[in-house]
Amino acid sequence: MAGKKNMTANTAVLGAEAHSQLIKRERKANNVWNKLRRNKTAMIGLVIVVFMIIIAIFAPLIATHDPNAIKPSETYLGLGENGHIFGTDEFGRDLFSRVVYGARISLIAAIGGTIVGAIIGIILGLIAGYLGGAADAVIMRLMDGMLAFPFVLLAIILMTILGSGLQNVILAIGIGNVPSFARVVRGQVHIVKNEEYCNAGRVIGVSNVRMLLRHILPNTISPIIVYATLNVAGAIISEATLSFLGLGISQPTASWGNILRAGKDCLNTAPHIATISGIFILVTVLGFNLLGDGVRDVLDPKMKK
Amino acid sequence: MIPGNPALTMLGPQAPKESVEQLEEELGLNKSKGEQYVIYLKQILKGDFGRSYSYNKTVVELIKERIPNTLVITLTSLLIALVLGMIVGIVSAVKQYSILDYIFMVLALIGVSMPIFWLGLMLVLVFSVNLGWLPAMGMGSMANGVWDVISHMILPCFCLSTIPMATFARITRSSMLEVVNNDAVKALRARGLREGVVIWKHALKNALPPIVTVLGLQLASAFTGAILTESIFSWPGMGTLIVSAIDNRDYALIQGVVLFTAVVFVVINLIVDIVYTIINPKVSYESGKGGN
Amino acid sequence: GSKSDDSASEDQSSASTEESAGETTKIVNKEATIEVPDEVTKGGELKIALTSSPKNLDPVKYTGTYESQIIYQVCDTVVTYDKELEEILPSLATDWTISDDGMEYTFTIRDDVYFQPGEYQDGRLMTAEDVAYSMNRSAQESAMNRLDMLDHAEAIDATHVKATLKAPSAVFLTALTNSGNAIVPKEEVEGWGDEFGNHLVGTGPYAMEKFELDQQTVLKKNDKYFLGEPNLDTVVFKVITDPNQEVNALRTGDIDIATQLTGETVKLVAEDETVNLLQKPGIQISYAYFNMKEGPTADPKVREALIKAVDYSELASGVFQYGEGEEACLPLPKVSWGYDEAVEADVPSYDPEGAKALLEEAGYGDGFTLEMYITNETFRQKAATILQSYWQQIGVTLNINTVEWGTFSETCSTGKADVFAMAWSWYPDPYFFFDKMFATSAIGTLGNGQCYSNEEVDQLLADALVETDQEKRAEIYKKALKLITDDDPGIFYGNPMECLGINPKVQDFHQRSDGTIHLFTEEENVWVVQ
Amino acid sequence: MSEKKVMLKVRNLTKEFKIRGKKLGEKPQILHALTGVSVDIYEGETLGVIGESGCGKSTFGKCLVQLHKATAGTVEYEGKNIFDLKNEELKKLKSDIQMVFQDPFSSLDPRMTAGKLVEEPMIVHKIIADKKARSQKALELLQTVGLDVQHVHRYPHEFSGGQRQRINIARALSLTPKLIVCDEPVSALDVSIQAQVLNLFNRLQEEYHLTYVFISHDLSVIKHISDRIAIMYLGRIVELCDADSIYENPLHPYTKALLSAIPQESPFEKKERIVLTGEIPSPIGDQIGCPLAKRCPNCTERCMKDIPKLKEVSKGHQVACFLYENN
Amino acid sequence: MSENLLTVKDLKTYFFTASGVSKAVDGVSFTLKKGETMGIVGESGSGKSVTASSIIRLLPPKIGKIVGGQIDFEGKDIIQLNKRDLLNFRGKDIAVIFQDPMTSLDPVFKIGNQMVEMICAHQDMSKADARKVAIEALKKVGIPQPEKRMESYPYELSGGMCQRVIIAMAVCCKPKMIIADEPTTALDVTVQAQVLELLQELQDEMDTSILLITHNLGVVWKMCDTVMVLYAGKTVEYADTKTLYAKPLHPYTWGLLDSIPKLSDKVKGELKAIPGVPPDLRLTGKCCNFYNRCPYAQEICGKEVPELKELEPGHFVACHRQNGEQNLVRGEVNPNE
Ligand SMILES: Nc1ncnc2c1ncn2[C@@H]1O[C@H](COP(=O)(O)OP(=O)(O)OP(=O)(O)O)[C@@H](O)[C@H]1O
Ligand SMILES: Nc1ncnc2c1ncn2[C@@H]1O[C@H](COP(=O)(O)OP(=O)(O)OP(=O)(O)O)[C@@H](O)[C@H]1O
Ligand SMILES: [Mg+2]
Ligand SMILES: [Mg+2]
Repeated sequence: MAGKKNMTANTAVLGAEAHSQLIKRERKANNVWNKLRRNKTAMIGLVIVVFMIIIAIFAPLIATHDPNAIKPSETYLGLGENGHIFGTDEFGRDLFSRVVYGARISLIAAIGGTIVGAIIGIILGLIAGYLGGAADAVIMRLMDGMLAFPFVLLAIILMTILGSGLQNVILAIGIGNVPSFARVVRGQVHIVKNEEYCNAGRVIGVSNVRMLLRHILPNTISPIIVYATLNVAGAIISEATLSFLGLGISQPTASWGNILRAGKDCLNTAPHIATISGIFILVTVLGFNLLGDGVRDVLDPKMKK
Repeated sequence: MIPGNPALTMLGPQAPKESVEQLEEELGLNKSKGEQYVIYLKQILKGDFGRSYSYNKTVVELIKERIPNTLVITLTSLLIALVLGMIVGIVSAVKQYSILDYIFMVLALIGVSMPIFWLGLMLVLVFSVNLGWLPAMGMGSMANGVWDVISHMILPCFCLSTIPMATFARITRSSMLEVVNNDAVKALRARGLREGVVIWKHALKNALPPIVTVLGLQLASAFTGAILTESIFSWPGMGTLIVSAIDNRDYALIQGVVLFTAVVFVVINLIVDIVYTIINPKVSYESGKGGN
Repeated sequence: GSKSDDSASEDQSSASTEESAGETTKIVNKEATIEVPDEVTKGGELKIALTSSPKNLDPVKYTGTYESQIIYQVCDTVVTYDKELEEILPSLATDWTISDDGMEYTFTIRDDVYFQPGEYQDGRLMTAEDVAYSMNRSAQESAMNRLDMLDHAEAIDATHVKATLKAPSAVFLTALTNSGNAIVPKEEVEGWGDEFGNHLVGTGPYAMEKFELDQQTVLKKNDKYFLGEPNLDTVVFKVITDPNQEVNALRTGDIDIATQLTGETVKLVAEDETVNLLQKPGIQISYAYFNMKEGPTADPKVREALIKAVDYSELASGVFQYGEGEEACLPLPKVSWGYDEAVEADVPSYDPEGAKALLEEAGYGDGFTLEMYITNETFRQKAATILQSYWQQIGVTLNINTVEWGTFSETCSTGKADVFAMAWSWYPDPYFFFDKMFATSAIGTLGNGQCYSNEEVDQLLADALVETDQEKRAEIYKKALKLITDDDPGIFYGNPMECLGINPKVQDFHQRSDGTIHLFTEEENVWVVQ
Repeated sequence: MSEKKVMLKVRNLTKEFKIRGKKLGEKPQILHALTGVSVDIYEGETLGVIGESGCGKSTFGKCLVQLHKATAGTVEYEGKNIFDLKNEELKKLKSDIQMVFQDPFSSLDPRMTAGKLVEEPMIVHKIIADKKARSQKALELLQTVGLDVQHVHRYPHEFSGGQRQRINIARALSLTPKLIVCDEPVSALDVSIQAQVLNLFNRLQEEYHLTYVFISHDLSVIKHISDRIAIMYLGRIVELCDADSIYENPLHPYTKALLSAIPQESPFEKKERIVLTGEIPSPIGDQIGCPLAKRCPNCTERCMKDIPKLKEVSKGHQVACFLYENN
Repeated sequence: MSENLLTVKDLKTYFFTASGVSKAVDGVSFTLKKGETMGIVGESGSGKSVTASSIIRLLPPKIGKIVGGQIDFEGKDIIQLNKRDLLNFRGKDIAVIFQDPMTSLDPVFKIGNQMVEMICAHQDMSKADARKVAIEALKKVGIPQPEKRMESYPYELSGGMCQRVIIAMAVCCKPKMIIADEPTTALDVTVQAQVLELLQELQDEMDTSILLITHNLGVVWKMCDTVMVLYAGKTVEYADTKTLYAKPLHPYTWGLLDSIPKLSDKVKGELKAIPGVPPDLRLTGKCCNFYNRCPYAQEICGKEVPELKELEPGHFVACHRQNGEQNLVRGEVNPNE
């Protein structure tokens, strides 16, 4: 009974094996990915998003037609007509194939644009909120100034500076999103930075960067996630706006936003064009939001089932 | 700054060369960009925002004319969006992962991903063309009674409020989730306060900061974000103005509007900051990394 | 619908406005009719939708067609086109003589015309002085140089004005019909200064009452109009920029006339039981230009090949899906008197194989890439996309750059685009097409942004301008047309229609192929069934 | 004592807070949380701090670790005022001075597990580079404060109050600092764990020659751990002396009252409590006279006007009271 | 001093975490009479606070659940109460003073507002009156300038002040019972004495019962009529205070009493502590929870869970070695060691 004191009551009885298994289980349970896997919402969202990404990646295999092949004799076919699953558009192009190919541009624009905007915005927001004072004032006034530029104007200016192209679409959408992310983050930082656990970190001598990334950011992440996932819809539409203004992808390359926009001009003749692209956007947005909700929950230690 | 020659843009396709040159001179475009800018700055400092050559009015006059129109719909729709969005968000948070939560979520997401033009046209088709209940466009006038004004506002406000409403709902939900189960709220419950008071007063106030941020953002973007709605409903607001200014490369107007909105944002955001300190007294804007 | 006399008649009690499906006449698809009283019912309001906002109504400063719609109602011009745009009719001038050298025009001005009362005058008589003043003003200040051929004008006496040109110009009278050359009172112009554009005063049938930018312009009838009493009490021009909404407004009765219908809205109006669609081939051509100076398209063979690769009729039907335009092939609208059907044969016919061969010949067997610029309108995009797919078949890659108007006009007018698509419309006189689009002197403007330059053509155009006889001029223009067509400067695929949606209660309204609206002229006095 | 090396030289440390007015625009009032505190903290000693709640103990502690910027006064560490330190020196200072927070609930980042929390200081100061070794060390630290493997992967909200406080202690110990400001580190612990922790503190002090500033309400705990004890009252130190002598020979009236209020340790003792009556003074607004004046049984006229200074009355025994001024 | 106010029988509250069921409270039984004070002492983490939360049914939603036992308050079964009744029950019947004062106040409302709100929720009173009551209560707990402090936000108060505010708030509504979870840990002894007196006053006046959770055995002695000792979620000993101090029976209680630092001790002396760590709460229920730390443990202790037995009238103990046959005596040397 000599070693008894070093064990807990139950290890003494159940054996250390059971206990260490339990701890392993606990560690596993705390693993973000495992938590995510157990989160139904997140999984539904993930399935949707992955599904869309697969569509985008394997577009050439999935598409039934050449998405850009024009057939003037077969414009505005309805769903399923003449072998066109989703019908055809104003040029007789196969809508299904266009939607499938469109996933590429739209997803890249949505994800890329949001990420770029979020990263820059978060960095600026963190800095402004954390440093406060003059830095805060300067950064935020700058953001206010940027917000004051209507997106169209910003896009045109960026277009002249950057030229068109997919990277620049991402960049433009991203830059357009920066101010709002910065604002959301900064507001939260102002609140979190005075929490006692941040003080505790300061006493330890946590560097500013670490403080921001390890303590403040995780505790402000919730609204960021919500804002980012909501932003996906906006980014998809923004891509269309950009290409409409000539920045970004040009005809005939399909994107959901473009299809939607084209569908606007034939809402009565061929409502399915706007509807189908709209549904794809909606489902994607739904997917991202479900995933976001799940991630939010997973990152919140209190939301554990 | 922006590509496109204003003189050319303004005069249209049929413009002869001489006219373009003549107008360029009139607009001072033949001077170098730097020179133009200096001139503009000098004017601004004098309080002169210049004259919009496309609208043939002073910029100040134009903005003054449009602001009330924009305010009336943006504020109304934001108010509706805020109230409904918060209610939805709170209910979803309290009943997290219930059927109601999912329904609200899908509705909210339809709200954000629904193209405004589509929504606007559908609303008009249903309520104006088919049912004939509401006017399809334009702004009512007080001369025709209050109802005229209100009825003209219903559809544009509806359109304008979908995206903010969804945003408010989602942000409120997430923010509420952070607080509904924290210790302070638990303590409130322990004091036997009604759940309604706990949620709608205490938890909500704790959850308010991100909502206020978003409100500020939406308020700001409403100024220029109403572009689509305004054009659909022929609403003569700032949105129409800025679009037209950009289309016409009306530099004075663009600069004026941007400057003006920037000032408005700064003011809005300063107010947001003040509101922050009111709802969360711990917030400080002092420089220095937190602490007291 | 039935028509009624121009003459004024007593106001009738409101007639029933029951709708019934009528037989088809010139109106497309079907005709919505209402019971129309025999007598003209006076009074009432006519609401017309404009798709863009009129901004500056000063005749010498306006730039868009939207402004001219209003100026035409508020002001009069010295002379005017008839409703079919075939003949120039007297208006403020009853009569005119032209000196033999074609340099001097002497107008006899009416003596019973009064200006509408305004801030700086109270409705005084219009005199020859005013005519001369307005002409000179336009010649010197017009933003669009609408009267650039005029050297000066002077009032000889109270009712006569002599206009002296810089050089003989056959289009002087045509230019005078332009609303930009409308007659305005000097006091108002000078009194208002820059603001005149917001407080337009003229001699026209309707006087400006309210001008709300981006919203509406309200006109009230001018009781002292020299042609008689206008039938309508009020005319409102509403700004509705969204085409779908324009139709919706027409259907709900928020407006009576929807102008500039395009795309699907044409179909919507055509199908609606309660409103009518009016269509007329416009004085307009839609085209895609090739850059004649730089890039692969500077090579005539390449241009020919590009044209050969395109099936015009398919292109036209692809662009004008709702019958809002017709197929065309020459750089002049068919309604123009300079048009020559014989030249149509000179346009290379659809032959993709031949096109490839031509490219091979030109040394572009492996294809090449063209940058095309278009504005962001649906029908331009349609055209571009279709061209893209045609040219792809002969190995030519077309990059479509959709840009908004500001960028477009700058890029294209400076000859930076390989290909660009747009439309051109003006008066039926070929001068307004050829001299603006193909004259060497027009290089640098958007009209000749392709940098077309052909000495022979320049000479012909110069000749035509001096010649006053229309027959002879037509001959010259036909020659020029052939020369231009042989140079393959572009693909002139379409002749858009002027499409109007109109409520059947609007009576005595005549659609014009230039899209202008006139509510009260010698030929018509629009009224609304009450 | 005098041969002992002074580690922190606190001079005239003052901290004022601005309190916002009730209405907008109302002039903010000044709250004197800490007024003119001067004390030397010797290397290797434990300075116990006791005093009425709200008297500025935590504020004092927080000033020492630079969480509050002092309104006036200096704290000298190795000859330099800590408020003037920058960069490297500052970082060094931060690893040398640690704090255990009074409030175990809010001083732990809710999104970090106990293990991570304890590891963090080591990461920040790059003490143990190896990941495995570091988490092993963290576990050891947790074990020394009576937690176990099972707790390593839990989040703060899953712990009881006492357990959280133990995480806090483990965290402070992880850097083996030179000075630890312990703000009621054991108040939430049951006596058994408290005993363990106090033993641990003592052991560490012996081993590493640590210095503690130990804030507590529990006089027996304070006595148990401290070498010297400072009694604070309303932002000032009113008495400062060796641990033993304070219990044997309390001088200041407040100290006397304090000692008499200790609940009996066992049912077999009986004690008379000195009850302080009268208006409780507030730190808000201007401070006139001895803060205890209105509640002091020995109050004189002078007490109402002047503020007594901390003066040495016998060797190592300082007191701020006019009663002992003349002797 | 006779009526039973609160009877808790074999209460079981588990936390359903991802890694298993944590039996935070696993068999707690006691009775609290009207006007009496009961103390709960025990190892930190032994389930004291969870017991308190269970009584007012405020466990973390979805995770924490009462899985067994009874809580009987004046004949009402608390576990069965519906939402409406719970509202009247909380705050009005039972007021709780939570362990952590800083987070028990809503950080964004002034403390005055919070107090007034609480008073108005349970008492028919105008705001102005409620304000007066609140100020009075603050004065009673020894907060200087209570009128001014009403306008303070929680973060502007020191830990002890927060705690006093909460105590004041709990006292305001004159509840039938107060659960005080370490109410005086953040208070200095003078204030502590004051607060405890306040509680006693209230008790005398209103016949209030108090459930006092504390680590301070001195406070227990001063305040409590009965004491319950918790260990790893279980009641291990339960008796009236005098008995417990005079004749504690459970080895854990002995350890606890031995660990108290005494003023009479010499400075920096080694304190006695119970060696070892408490069990993982997910694995309890197979043996005596104190088995590994108990110097008197025998084979049976590692095999069976000891039952709570009433050894003497009113003195309950859960220990195999105290089953009435060959009872251990405190301080006896373990024959096995
Ligand atoms: N939300 C939770 N999830 C999982 N376990 C929890 C949770 N809350 C508490 N526990 C566990 O329940 C046990 C009992 O906690 P409780 O707070 O009742 O302890 P306590 O007796 O009050 O201790 P202390 O004296 O330290 O406050 C602890 O071991 C703790 O780890
Ligand atoms: N951030 C702050 N803003 C305003 N006042 C404050 C702040 N922090 C503390 N105070 C005030 O300063 C005084 C001293 O507070 P401090 O926390 O140092 O007390 P304490 O001695 O630690 O008390 P306790 O023993 O109750 O924790 C109190 O009156 C308190 O209200
Ligand atoms: Mg404190
Ligand atoms: Mg507890």
